[in-house]
Amino acid sequence: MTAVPVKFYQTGSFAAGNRLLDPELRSVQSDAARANSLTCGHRACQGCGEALGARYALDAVMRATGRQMIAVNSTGCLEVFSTPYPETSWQIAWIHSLFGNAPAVATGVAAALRAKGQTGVRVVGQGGDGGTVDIGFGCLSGMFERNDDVLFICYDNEAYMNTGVQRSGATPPAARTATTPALGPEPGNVFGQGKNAPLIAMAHEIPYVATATVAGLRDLEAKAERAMTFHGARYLHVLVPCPLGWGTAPGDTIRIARLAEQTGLFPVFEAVGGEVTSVSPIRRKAPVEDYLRLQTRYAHLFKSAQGAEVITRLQAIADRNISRFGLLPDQDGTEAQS
Amino acid sequence: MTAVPVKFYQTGSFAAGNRLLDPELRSVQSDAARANSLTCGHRACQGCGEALGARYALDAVMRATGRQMIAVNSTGCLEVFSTPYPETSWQIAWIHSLFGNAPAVATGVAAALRAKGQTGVRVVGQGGDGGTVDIGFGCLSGMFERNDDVLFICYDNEAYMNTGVQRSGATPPAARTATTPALGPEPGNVFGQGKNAPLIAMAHEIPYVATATVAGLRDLEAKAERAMTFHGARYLHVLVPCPLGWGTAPGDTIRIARLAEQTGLFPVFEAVGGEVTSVSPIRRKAPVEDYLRLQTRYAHLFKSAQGAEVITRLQAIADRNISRFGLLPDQDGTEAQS
Amino acid sequence: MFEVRIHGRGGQGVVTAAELLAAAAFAEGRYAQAFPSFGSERTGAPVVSFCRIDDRPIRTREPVTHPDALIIGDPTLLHQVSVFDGADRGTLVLINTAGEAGSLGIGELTRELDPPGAVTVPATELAREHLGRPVPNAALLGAFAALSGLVSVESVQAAIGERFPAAVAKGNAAAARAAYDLTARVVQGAAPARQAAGGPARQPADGLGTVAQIEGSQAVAAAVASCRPEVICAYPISPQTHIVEALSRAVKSGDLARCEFVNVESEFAAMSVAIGASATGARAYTATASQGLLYMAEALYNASGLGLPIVMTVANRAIGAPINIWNDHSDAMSQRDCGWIQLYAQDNQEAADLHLQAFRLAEEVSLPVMVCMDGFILTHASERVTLPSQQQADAFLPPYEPRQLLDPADPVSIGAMVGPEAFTEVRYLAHARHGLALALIPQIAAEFAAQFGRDSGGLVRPYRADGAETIIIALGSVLGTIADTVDELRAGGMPVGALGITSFRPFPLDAVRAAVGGARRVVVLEKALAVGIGGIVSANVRMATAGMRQHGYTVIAGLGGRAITRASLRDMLRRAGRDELEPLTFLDLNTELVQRELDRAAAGRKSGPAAENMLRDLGAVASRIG
Amino acid sequence: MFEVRIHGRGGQGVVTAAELLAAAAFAEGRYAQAFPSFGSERTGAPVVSFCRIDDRPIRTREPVTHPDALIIGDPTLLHQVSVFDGADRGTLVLINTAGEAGSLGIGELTRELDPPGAVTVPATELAREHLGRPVPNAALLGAFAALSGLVSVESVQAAIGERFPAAVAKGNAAAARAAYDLTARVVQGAAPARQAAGGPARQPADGLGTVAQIEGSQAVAAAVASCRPEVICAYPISPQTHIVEALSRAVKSGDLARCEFVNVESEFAAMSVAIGASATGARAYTATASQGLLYMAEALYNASGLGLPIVMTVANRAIGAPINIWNDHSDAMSQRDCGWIQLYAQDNQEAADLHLQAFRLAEEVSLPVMVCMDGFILTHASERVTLPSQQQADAFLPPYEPRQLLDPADPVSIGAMVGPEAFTEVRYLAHARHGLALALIPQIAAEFAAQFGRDSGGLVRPYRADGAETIIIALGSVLGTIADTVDELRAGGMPVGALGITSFRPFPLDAVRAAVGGARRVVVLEKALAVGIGGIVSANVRMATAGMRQHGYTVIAGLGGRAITRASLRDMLRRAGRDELEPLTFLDLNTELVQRELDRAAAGRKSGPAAENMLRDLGAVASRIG
Ligand SMILES: Cc1ncc(C[n+]2csc(CCOP(=O)(O)OP(=O)(O)O)c2C)c(N)n1
Ligand SMILES: Cc1ncc(C[n+]2csc(CCOP(=O)(O)OP(=O)(O)O)c2C)c(N)n1
Ligand code: SF4
Ligand code: SF4
Ligand SMILES: [Mg+2]
Ligand SMILES: [Mg+2]
Repeated sequence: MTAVPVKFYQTGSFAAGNRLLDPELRSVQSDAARANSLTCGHRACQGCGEALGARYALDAVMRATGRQMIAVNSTGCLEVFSTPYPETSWQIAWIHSLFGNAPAVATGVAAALRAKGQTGVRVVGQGGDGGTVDIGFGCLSGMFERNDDVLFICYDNEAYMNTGVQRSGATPPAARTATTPALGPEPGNVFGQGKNAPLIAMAHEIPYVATATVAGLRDLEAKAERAMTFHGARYLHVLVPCPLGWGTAPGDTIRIARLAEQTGLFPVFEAVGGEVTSVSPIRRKAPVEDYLRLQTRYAHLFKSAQGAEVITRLQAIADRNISRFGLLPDQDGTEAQS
Repeated sequence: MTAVPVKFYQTGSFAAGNRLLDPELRSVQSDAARANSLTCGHRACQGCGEALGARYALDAVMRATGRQMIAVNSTGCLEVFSTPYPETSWQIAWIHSLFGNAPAVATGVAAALRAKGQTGVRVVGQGGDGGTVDIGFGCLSGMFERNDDVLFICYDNEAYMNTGVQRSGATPPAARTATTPALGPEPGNVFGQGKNAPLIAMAHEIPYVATATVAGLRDLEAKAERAMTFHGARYLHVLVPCPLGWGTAPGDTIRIARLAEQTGLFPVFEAVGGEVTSVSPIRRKAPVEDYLRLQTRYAHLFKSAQGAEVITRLQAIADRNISRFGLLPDQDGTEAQS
Repeated sequence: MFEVRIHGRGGQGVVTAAELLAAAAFAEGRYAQAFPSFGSERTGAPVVSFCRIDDRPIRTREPVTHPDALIIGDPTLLHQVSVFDGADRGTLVLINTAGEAGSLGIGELTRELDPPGAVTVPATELAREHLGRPVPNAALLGAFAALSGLVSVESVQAAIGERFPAAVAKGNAAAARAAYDLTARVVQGAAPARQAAGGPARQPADGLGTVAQIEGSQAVAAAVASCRPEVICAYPISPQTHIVEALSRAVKSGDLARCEFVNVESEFAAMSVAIGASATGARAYTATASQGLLYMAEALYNASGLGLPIVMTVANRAIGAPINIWNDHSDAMSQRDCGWIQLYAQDNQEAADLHLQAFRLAEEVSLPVMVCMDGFILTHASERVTLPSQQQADAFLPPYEPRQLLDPADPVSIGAMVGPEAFTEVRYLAHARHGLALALIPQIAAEFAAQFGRDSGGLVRPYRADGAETIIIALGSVLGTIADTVDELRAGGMPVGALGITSFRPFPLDAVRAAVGGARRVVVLEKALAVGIGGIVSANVRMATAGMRQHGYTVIAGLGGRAITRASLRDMLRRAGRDELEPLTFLDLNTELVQRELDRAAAGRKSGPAAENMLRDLGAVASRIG
Repeated sequence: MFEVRIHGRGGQGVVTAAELLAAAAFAEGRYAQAFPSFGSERTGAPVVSFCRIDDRPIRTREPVTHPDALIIGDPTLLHQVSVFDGADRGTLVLINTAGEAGSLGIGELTRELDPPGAVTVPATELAREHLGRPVPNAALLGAFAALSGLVSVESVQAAIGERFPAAVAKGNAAAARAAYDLTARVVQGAAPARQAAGGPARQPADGLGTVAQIEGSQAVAAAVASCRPEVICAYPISPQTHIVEALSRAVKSGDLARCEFVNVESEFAAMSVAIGASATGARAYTATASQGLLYMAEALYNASGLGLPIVMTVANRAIGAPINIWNDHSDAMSQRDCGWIQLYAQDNQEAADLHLQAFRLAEEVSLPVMVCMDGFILTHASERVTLPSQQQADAFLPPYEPRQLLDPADPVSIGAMVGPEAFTEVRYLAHARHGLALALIPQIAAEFAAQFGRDSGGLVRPYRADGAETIIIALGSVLGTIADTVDELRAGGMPVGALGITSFRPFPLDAVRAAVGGARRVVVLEKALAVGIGGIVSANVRMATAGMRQHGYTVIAGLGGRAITRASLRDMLRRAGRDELEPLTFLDLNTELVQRELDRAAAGRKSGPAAENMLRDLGAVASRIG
């Protein structure tokens, strides 16, 4: 076994640094302690939902295109943990440019393919929620508007994980992050903020928008495949729990994702041309508390009297989703649309 | 009368340069030939819808706030024609920073006022369609998402006018601009592109979104005033015909705007919390052809056989708006929502 | 050289008039230069345009301050604008009026000038009659042909014919003829048409390509199109717009085939689209300026770091705040260290040619290249340019063969993180590639010269530098004005020369050192300012002249479009020659204006916005003069 | 100076261990420096941290390459990482294992080192027993106290007490004590606790403020908070995050009152929010680094052009592509001409202090100021910093009184277009304001020194420059390492000195000229590279030394986080002293690696992505070695 020289550079970066292991240490990465990891990402944390989601989504696209695809990645956990040089995790043509420009780079790839007549090759852009709904949103919206032939996949772990769990536009109310600490009169992220990227994508009236979670990997695959049957701009928003950022047990990732669905906090649906065409109904409705309690980012809610009130507000959000999307067809009488 | 020295610098900029007259020449600007101008903008072109719209919108906000307001302007015609130094047109505190950042600058103004406890002073951001729906969209969406206490007004003349009429994300299909010339198999701007900023704003679920045109100045004023009764992020999208860019007669500005409404091409409505609460019904429905024919940007449609087909497609867009927003309550049975 | 200044109002076709005059001269085998000042088409705004005509190539770029002829399209301007500025008794004056010259009250205005008297022509009336529209420019040119003999009326008519659709051309040509005849009678016989002294050919030697009197932007667009770009993306910003608009027409009309034109939502997106396209093996092009260049800064570093051979035109323009649309080099200079190659064009011929060379260079060293051309001064100036034929371009520029390619058949990952273990080496390698470019640039220029028969590009271009005690260094279009100034000073006995830097990145340390080695002093004229230290080019030149005991001067000039005149250059160089120049000099600075603002600032804390204060101050001053 | 290197795995608290050790030493009146290398908390990843302890201020910043002690938190690392690198027979070795030292097979690894033998302690077991969790760091420190006598176990326990909540602290303290006792028995009596040689006070002379052993980011956050900012906006990017996170806690908890913290959606928005806030009369602050600084470039020029006194921390980091999160100066240097004042901090005390001075300066001259501090090297290093009390800060920094204000009661328009008629003057004025700053910076530093009793800020800082034949110029934290190197070389008889530049914009031409005037050669050490020419600071220095006949060397070092060691500096300066240095030198360049990539590129067009090639190459090389 090779001993590697001591690395003398400083990082201290919360998460990015974590995964910058030397290639020679890959054996360590896949040693006994990691054997039960759910992910295939070479250097992702154990139980990383993003690694799981990306693998399934990309594999599905690969199958759907017969490997004729090019991927464009924004900066973030996925980008960092998937490219441990010299061996990258990607078996596909893949490029990372910047944090905020992946949709535009994807447009460029698509334009080049069109100019060259390589219409058989398809383009996927992907990024975290920060890269998608915040810094990349101008480029994303531009790509949508032009209806460029790109599928963009957002892996939503509800914060900037790669830099150590800061608030993004996708961070839910009350969640603690490094920039929305659980302090003061309104601990955690405030209510009344945040953007719903799938709804906004639909308002762009692009051909196809869908949401999914890693609790429904078949559903995720099916949607990634379905997306490739359309041309023009498409958007797939995947909820991917992050054990590090959410403070969940690595083994609980799928369970957490399922609870996000079953509480109604994360509605799973498909929309064509800006109209919802199908929703995944909730099989067994769970109270939001079940979901929140498993995550230390919400721990403060269970430590103060005021917390209960906050939980009620979060429940109201879930209930609104349920009625709005018809997630519980039997209960409120609204049929899920076909 | 003072003779000014010859200006020896080159511009040639299509439109920006146009209005960079010397202060000493202001008398010329307001000479007989201009007396019948509809606008109050010091150096706007004759018949400029943007100058008209901005004056009414801002005046209304001024009244609503008792002059306690600060305006933030993005780069564009309004910015250029309203600040002929040494005398600016603005009687209010006003700042221009960049083309793409007006919503964020407005956020900063609002944050400063909040920090200083000056809650009585209100903030308005404003820009053209390019500054709003294209380059400024990332900042706008961020401002919406944070629900900052800012009213943002977009003066939509459907292209980048200040730089000489290039296509923006608000340019309608088939319209000729300098970057969507009336050439080739699909002359003018292509179909299937463009973004509907008001709908996207609604998808952000901000407190108030409204559209207006300069054909309904009372309506515009009322909406600007109503916007000031809300706190948080608000969006007002005003259609402002541009004689230079659209190729219309300076005296036709209001007529054109009215036709945009009456054809259904530009639905006029209000939305609270993301839901449409009222629409301005069409009084006398006009065919899109009436609207198109007055504008040289659509002249190519009337010169080729293929043009008729394109007009049909544009009519379909108008009809879709009419039924979607219930703009003709009698005709299709849908009541305009109150 | 004959210099014409045309005054009028937006809507009168003043800019077009200058261009038509240039075209007429071009048709007669002369060199001509036409450019707008106040390029307005809004009805009523005062507009100025300029036209120079000569039998030799025209190098100076300054506005016409001492006109040989004045054409005044609207008599009401006479008392609003100092149209006679710089005119003297030799100046021909042509005024559009149906009235009498005597009734205009010119005498008062021109007392000191004592001109030989103005000639009038009812151009608007003639236009109404022959064209049906009150656009007087063609008639004015006809009259001017009679008055000056500078061009024949036939050439004017021919230029009109080339410019307008048939019907409009016919009316305009008739108006020109009528005005010509009328004026010939007034001045008792038209001035004899001047002879072209063996003017340049309108067809290149090899029979390929086209010689045209053409706007810089159009010339560049044609050159870019001849490079067969596959993806063009653009976001509008003055003064880049005409270039990409022309390319959008070429693509949309199908003239430029197998090319995608993408209208993006920002410059950040423009560069990002170019990155994606280039990495996918497409030849990618874009253009920008000023604020747009800044807004894509992060993507610029990315494109060079990834080694993608994108070519971009920068139509150089000032940077705000305060916003300013006019020319200087602040934009490109602000990105000089972003890893791109930067080439600066001296004139529109070079601007066009550099694009062909840029693609060659970029693709050979796998680095992006910026071709910098002065905004408005070049982009909006009409001059003689030889455009390559497609055949020539294809012979010079092989198809793009990428070093790295996103290809599903042979997948690679591009853009991974590099840690401390290799980052120094990656950067060194970028520098080494610039070193490669340093060697390649002269080779490519030589090859270009061999194929096209003209010199364009290269690293530096000395002008009468041999034996010069004073050498002035500059970049871009001002070099033409400098060359004329050098000639004047040399004629007066001052041993002065110039050095143009074409390749600013890579910076040709050795070539600069060699070129200025013999001089006693070096004056660097810069169109940008490093606030807080001064010169930018100067600091780079100092690296080249390390250890030399020369006097070095930095002259900041032309910021935000301030005209750089031969008079100012002459004066400045003379002072330099006496070593009386400050180490850091602002050419033609209005020191009183600055001092007043400094005083205001010193007087109290709440002095208000500085730029706006100065504008208000300037306005006040101007009205006080009168 | 005693240097400790701690190896472990993410989750073992390796970084915390170094900080606790530093805190313990601090408690005993010593100087200490702790910093992480591989700052990972992910379970399983190898992590290294460093701690230096001395009776004098610690200046060097290089990683611990020759440890006086090694603490190894996981014996399985022994055969995976070369933990004994740089150790010698004097090195104390402490290993966490329940087994026998003999069974670890260290002998083989350390044959050449011949250490006096390793001491083992079952730290994980002790932690489990006393803390209930297998986190061995406290126990390791207890054992280390016994083994080394560097700090007392009581100080370790006190540091633990300050760091953790009571329950956790108790368990850890007990584990430390148990490990101490156990080890004391093993080594037959704990090493006697070393005496602090009259260490520095823990309370400042005036009784105000606080002396703390604190992470650089926390120190800066505290200093910023003491300036009473009214609007803070931020977008996360390493290594800036800890600063704004700390400020977000201060605002959210209410500790920092009357302040809005805005989480924006991009850096472009961050600077734009700051612009709006500042123009509305709020004291505005933000922080960024690297890509973030580039993404706000357009807004940077705008803020300075509008004259808005925003203060921003730049946690200096490299720029991509390729993406690299580590330290160098490429980011701030890329924006050196954006009109902002740029101050560079040498250490965390200065980083903190400069923020108070920055607000003073910014608001007096109405210009924005960047305080540049080396990312990770400073931001993530724990050292002794004296923090101002609120009372002191208030005395030094008056409330913000804006020059221009968006105020409905007195409405002004800010940001109008300025044409050629005044643009030169506007830019000149900006330059003149920098000139004002040049005079103010030393004044403010002097006032600061008078009030706070310590030197921070100023224009330049010479170190043993008198009589130096060779002067090395640098910016930022490397100056500490340089100072130690200068001492060593001086001790060896080489007349060398150093010059730190604190104010890079405005650039202190006169001060630099005066400081290096007597030297025969100037070596400029730069943490950035101007691709295509070389040095950036060098070119500025050359403007200062115009006309001087010195040898000038540019040394590019530390790019993308490559460590700059005293050994390399020593060797480089010796070569410089013999004038054997290349004019442009890359410190510690892996020339073979570069050459192989150049060869690959030369071999054929489709050579693939260069950075990735080199990474692959490096990987291959590393595995070949073993
Ligand atoms: C312009 C710019 N700003 C900031 C960063 C720092 N940065 C890199 S990744 C990242 C967070 C990524 O968050 P997200 O997109 O949600 O992906 P995740 O890591 O959570 O999967 C940040 C802030 C950057 N690289 N570039
Ligand atoms: C970053 C940047 N890109 C481009 C420009 C050039 N520019 C200034 S105004 C303008 C067009 C404005 O269009 P719009 O926002 O629709 O306003 P309008 O002039 O049509 O009212 C453009 C392209 C700029 N100033 N800054
Ligand atoms: S921090 Fe979260 S998203 Fe990133 S690798 Fe770890 S688990 Fe995955
Ligand atoms: S170009 Fe259009 S928007 Fe601009 S001032 Fe003229 S009419 Fe108004
Ligand atoms: Mg995320
Ligand atoms: Mg517009």
